[in-house]
Amino acid sequence: MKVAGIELKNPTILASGIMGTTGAALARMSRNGAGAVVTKSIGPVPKKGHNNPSMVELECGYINAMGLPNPSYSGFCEEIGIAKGKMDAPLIASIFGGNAAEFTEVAKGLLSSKPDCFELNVSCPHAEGYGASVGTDPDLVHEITASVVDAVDVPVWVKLTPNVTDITSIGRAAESAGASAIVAINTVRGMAIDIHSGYPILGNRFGGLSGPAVKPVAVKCVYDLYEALDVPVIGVGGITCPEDAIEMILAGASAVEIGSAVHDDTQIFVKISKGIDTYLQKYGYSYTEDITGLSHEMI
Amino acid sequence: MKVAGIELKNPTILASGIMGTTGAALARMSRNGAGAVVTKSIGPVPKKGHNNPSMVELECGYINAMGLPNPSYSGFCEEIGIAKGKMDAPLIASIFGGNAAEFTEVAKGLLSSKPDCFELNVSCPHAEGYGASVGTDPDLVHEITASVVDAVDVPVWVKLTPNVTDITSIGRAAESAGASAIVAINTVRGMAIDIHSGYPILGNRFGGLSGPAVKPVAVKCVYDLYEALDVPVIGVGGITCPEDAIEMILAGASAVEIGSAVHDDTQIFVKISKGIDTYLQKYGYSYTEDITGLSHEMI
Amino acid sequence: MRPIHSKITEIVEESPNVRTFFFDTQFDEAIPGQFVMVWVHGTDEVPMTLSGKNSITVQKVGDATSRMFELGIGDHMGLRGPFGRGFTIPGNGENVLFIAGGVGAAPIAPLADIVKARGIEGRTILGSRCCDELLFRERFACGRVDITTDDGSEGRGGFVTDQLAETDTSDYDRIYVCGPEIMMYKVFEILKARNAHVKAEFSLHRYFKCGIGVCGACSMDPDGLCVCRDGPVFNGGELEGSEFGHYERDSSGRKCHF
Amino acid sequence: MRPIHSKITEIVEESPNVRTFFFDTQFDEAIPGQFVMVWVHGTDEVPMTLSGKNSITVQKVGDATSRMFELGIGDHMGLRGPFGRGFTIPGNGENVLFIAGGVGAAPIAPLADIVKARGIEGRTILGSRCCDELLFRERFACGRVDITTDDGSEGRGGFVTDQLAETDTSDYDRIYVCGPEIMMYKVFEILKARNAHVKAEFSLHRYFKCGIGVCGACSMDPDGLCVCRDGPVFNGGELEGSEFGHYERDSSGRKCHF
Ligand SMILES: Cc1cc2nc3c(=O)[nH]c(=O)nc-3n(C[C@H](O)[C@H](O)[C@H](O)COP(=O)(O)OP(=O)(O)OC[C@H]3O[C@@H](n4cnc5c(N)ncnc54)[C@H](O)[C@@H]3O)c2cc1C
Ligand SMILES: Cc1cc2nc3c(=O)[nH]c(=O)nc-3n(C[C@H](O)[C@H](O)[C@H](O)COP(=O)(O)OP(=O)(O)OC[C@H]3O[C@@H](n4cnc5c(N)ncnc54)[C@H](O)[C@@H]3O)c2cc1C
Ligand SMILES: Cc1cc2nc3c(=O)[nH]c(=O)nc-3n(C[C@H](O)[C@H](O)[C@H](O)COP(=O)(O)O)c2cc1C
Ligand SMILES: Cc1cc2nc3c(=O)[nH]c(=O)nc-3n(C[C@H](O)[C@H](O)[C@H](O)COP(=O)(O)O)c2cc1C
Ligand code: FES
Ligand code: FES
Repeated sequence: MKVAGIELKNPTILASGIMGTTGAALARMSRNGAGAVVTKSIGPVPKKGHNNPSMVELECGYINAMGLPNPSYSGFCEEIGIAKGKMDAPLIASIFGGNAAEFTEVAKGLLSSKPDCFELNVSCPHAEGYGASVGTDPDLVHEITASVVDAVDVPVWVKLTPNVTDITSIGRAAESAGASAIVAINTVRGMAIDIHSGYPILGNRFGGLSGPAVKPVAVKCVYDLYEALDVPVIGVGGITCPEDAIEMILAGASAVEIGSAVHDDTQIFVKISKGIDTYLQKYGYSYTEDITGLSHEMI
Repeated sequence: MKVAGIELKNPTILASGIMGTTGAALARMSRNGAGAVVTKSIGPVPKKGHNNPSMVELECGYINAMGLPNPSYSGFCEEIGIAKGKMDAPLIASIFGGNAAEFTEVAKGLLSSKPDCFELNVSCPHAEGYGASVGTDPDLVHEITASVVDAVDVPVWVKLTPNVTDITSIGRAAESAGASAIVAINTVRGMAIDIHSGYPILGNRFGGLSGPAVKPVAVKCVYDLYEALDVPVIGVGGITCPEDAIEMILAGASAVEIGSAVHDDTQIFVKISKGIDTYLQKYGYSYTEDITGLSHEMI
Repeated sequence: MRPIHSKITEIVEESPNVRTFFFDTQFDEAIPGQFVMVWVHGTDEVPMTLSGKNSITVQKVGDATSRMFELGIGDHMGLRGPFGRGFTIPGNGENVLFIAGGVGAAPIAPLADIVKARGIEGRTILGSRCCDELLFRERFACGRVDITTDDGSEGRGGFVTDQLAETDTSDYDRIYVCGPEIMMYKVFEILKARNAHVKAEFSLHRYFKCGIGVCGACSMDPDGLCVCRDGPVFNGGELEGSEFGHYERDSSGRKCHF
Repeated sequence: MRPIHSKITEIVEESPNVRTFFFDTQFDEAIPGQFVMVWVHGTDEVPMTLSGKNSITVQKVGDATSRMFELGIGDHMGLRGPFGRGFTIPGNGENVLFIAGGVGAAPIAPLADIVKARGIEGRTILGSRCCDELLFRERFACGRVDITTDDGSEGRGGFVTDQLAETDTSDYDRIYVCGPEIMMYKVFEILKARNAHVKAEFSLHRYFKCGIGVCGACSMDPDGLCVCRDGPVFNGGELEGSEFGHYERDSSGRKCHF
């Protein structure tokens, strides 16, 4: 299926930051059925990330603040090469920077490794000066997107944060700057405190919520973006089973990304893409695109 | 305990919109141990609310879009009188309007029934023209708060929505306008779709998420507001057990409100306030205020 | 729980304005008197008693119920439940009396089924406006059935209360009542005068929003009990001195007197 | 799971740089080789093998471990786990060989405890830099123990591999190995030459962030297996042709060659 400029093997995509640190791990997720894979977000310089605890399972989801650890684009080209050599699913390079120039530097720096698409992370809620620090400003998002679109010859997706008053204004900024798709959502700003020691649990004190708790938030963002935009929307947030993926697709997603659910089942991609097929068959549809956004018509 | 201008019987408060439609129901929650009770949000004219489904239990919380049903302030004075006659816990009147004039009209209209405090709902995420429609604009929040503070002689609390880029800027606006406390959070914007019929589940199509899923979001908002403000913060969102309440207090809450958890246990207030006492004793503290915001010191 | 997408498998026209819908979703654990929230897609969600493990019996009165009447076999509704507190199931040696008016027979009929299956004797006073609208008379086959119709088109002309006034209730261990609130309240008054209301259970109606005991839309004065959660079935003793028979609230929370 | 607030109940100084911390939290279901993430409040969270149901044995090497060494009885750490795949527990008739270097004895010792409790014969090659640092020698009381020290201060001077080179491994059904990666890799090579690596299990170390198999920080080339989830214990066969012995990654994901 062709979505937003790239040929997915199925509508389930590995989300950024999950098993995306090495080429080998990305290829493994492709073997496990991912229709495409997104790398860990890569930046201009090597970053160790925040101190641990950096990810903890909570009562109904996960909270994390990895702090965008990455070996920089120069260190990561090799991994993309390895991944591409081992799989035929498309590889989407997630990148971040503090401004348009950094984003473009990283994108250009990775071009030689031939990623099939770029995903701009303007949405990580817990990396000072990066991610959501830039992604809450429509003008900055426009500038960054336009700059990367200009510099590369593959589709550019832009991944948004839900931690804004109006996600559609950010989506429109990215669309008008030439984004081929909008990805929603990154994690929801959150925090957990250990009541016995009194310490916030994450090394970074706060972080981003993912997993089941955020699915209704993601569904609403995807629903609104589908209504506001012409480009495809990729749904992500809390998908753990075929039903969740279908809910996101009915809300308006052309494909879905899956992150935290890899914890419970590394074979999640096969299960979900099969489950979507079963649903399509049961209700007499042929393609995922037949049901994308269908809930908007039910009134 | 005295918090933000009123004498609570304990730190657990019934949240607005839960069992708050009648004086009898409010008095029942007081009998069940609530240290204070907040009424359903009351507006200038009677409102039927949205069509059903208006509240549904999801996988890790609830989603609701009641649409602020209420009999208007003139219809509700009697209920406040009944509640006050049947209980000695303080009664906090939650009010809403489309602008400062409406808020003030409602507050004045209720004054004769002698509420102990007002809570301004500038945060309901699913009532066109009300709630979060006004509560995302710091200037409007300032104007509304100042106007109500000016019109009444009891403390005014302002309840905020988490669905903004920066909740502290809204909190500061309310504080500088004379709010005695900030209440955080109202529900998190969300949506659920029935995959079999394709229909969004709520009559209003989307609504607000409450219950366990939103606790990490609420903890983070309370943590940030505690740091940004001088007035007390009242924590609300996803509290279902003493541990949750303590987490919120360590984040910075002077007291907590409890909403959805009434579903599982109408005696929740006694349980939680007893649990807080046990914790205080165990760790050698005397008062809730001794642990309010303690997590900020753990570094 | 999310609404369960349920397919209509059968529709029985009980009377011109009352239909029973059977579904492919079965609530095996449901107790008579419990209800489901019935979601009519695109219209509304309304409470309906389970008239059987997989059926509801609906009187057409407004938007949602009219839309239901447009649905056919194979169509779907969303069902959440069973919710609320149902009737106390009678013990084996107990004598029971059923008093049902109109579509109020819906929650009582499954009780009569149980009583009959157990071979207990159960007497029924079944009323309606006219003979066309006598609901489930064949299901009350567990004992004597006294029929009343307002227009006298069948059985005794008049109300169930007329029949009740002449019935010796001291024989019965349990009395189960459902019908319009005015009728139930009259039954309550008769029983109260005999001090028999404490052995009676009444299935109440109020405007439901959440249906799960959170929003408070259905709370009753003066104790703040929720009809959706603490009821819909209440013992007559619990109703003494309450709003029952006097007023209810509309969807905005305003009192509406009967 | 959130970290379990765990009180230190006892501290045993195993050597100048190694201490065992006992907690009031007991992981009864833990399998030898499984680990916990140990949260040192305000500092860091690091993986540590369970050296017993309620203990970890820590070598002081940096920030978090130094902070731990400042803690006393009654102080707390946060423990999450047990995580990962532990060792295969030997069957009753099986002959086992333990090969442990330095603090690598921590995951092996609980296995030796089991073997001893069952009365199976288990032979041990236990190495360290010097006699002060021989860890848990008394727990390897299930059979013959060959000691090696780099400086010859006790037992055979040299490495565990020297001892292994002279040991007939064909007698053993299972071989369990833990120690510095260089040592483990040399053991692996010796066993591989004898085609015995497939009956050996190695407990690996990599930089852990999440510890629960999500972030990918600990994934190994070329199969992308996670040490925290698919390991830390791997069969020798699984390690053939892998990065094991060649390189690991630092916290930014960069390769660091051994
Ligand atoms: C516990 C309970 C069990 C019930 N069981 C049955 C049953 O078995 N069979 C049956 O025919 N009816 C039953 N009812 C009544 C049924 O819910 C209403 O007839 C139905 O809601 C009308 O919906 P409508 O959209 O067609 O009417 P509308 O046009 O919306 O309104 C007509 C009237 O219906 C009532 N109503 C509407 N919405 C609701 C609501 N959300 N909650 C409660 N009442 C409402 C109000 O009195 C209203 O004035 C029951 C009600 C309750 C509370
Ligand atoms: C599965 C597993 C089990 C282990 N069991 C034990 C044990 O039983 N006893 C013991 O003493 N040590 C054990 N270790 C090693 C232990 O985790 C490190 O010694 C510890 O993390 C050092 O932390 P530090 O802050 O003191 O050192 P730092 O100053 O942070 O760094 C020193 C070195 O410690 C290692 N390290 C630091 N942080 C981590 C991390 N998050 N994950 C992995 N390695 C890290 C790195 O190699 C680093 O170069 C185990 C490691 C793993 C992966
Ligand atoms: C451990 C972890 C690391 C993440 N790292 C990144 C990242 O580097 N870049 C990014 O865009 N999103 C990152 N995310 C966000 C996910 O890609 C995804 O948007 C989010 O987790 C919601 O999806 P889920 O509920 O399926 O996990 C990370 C999430 C987790 C849990
Ligand atoms: C059914 C329902 C109705 C609500 N109505 C109101 C309301 O009228 N005014 C208001 O300020 N908040 C309202 N809320 C929000 C709650 O007061 C509370 O902020 C939110 O539910 C989070 O707390 P909880 O997780 O404890 O429920 C409502 C919540 C629910 C579930
Ligand atoms: S309908 Fe909400 S409490 Fe009964
Ligand atoms: S440490 Fe995160 S996957 Fe292993």
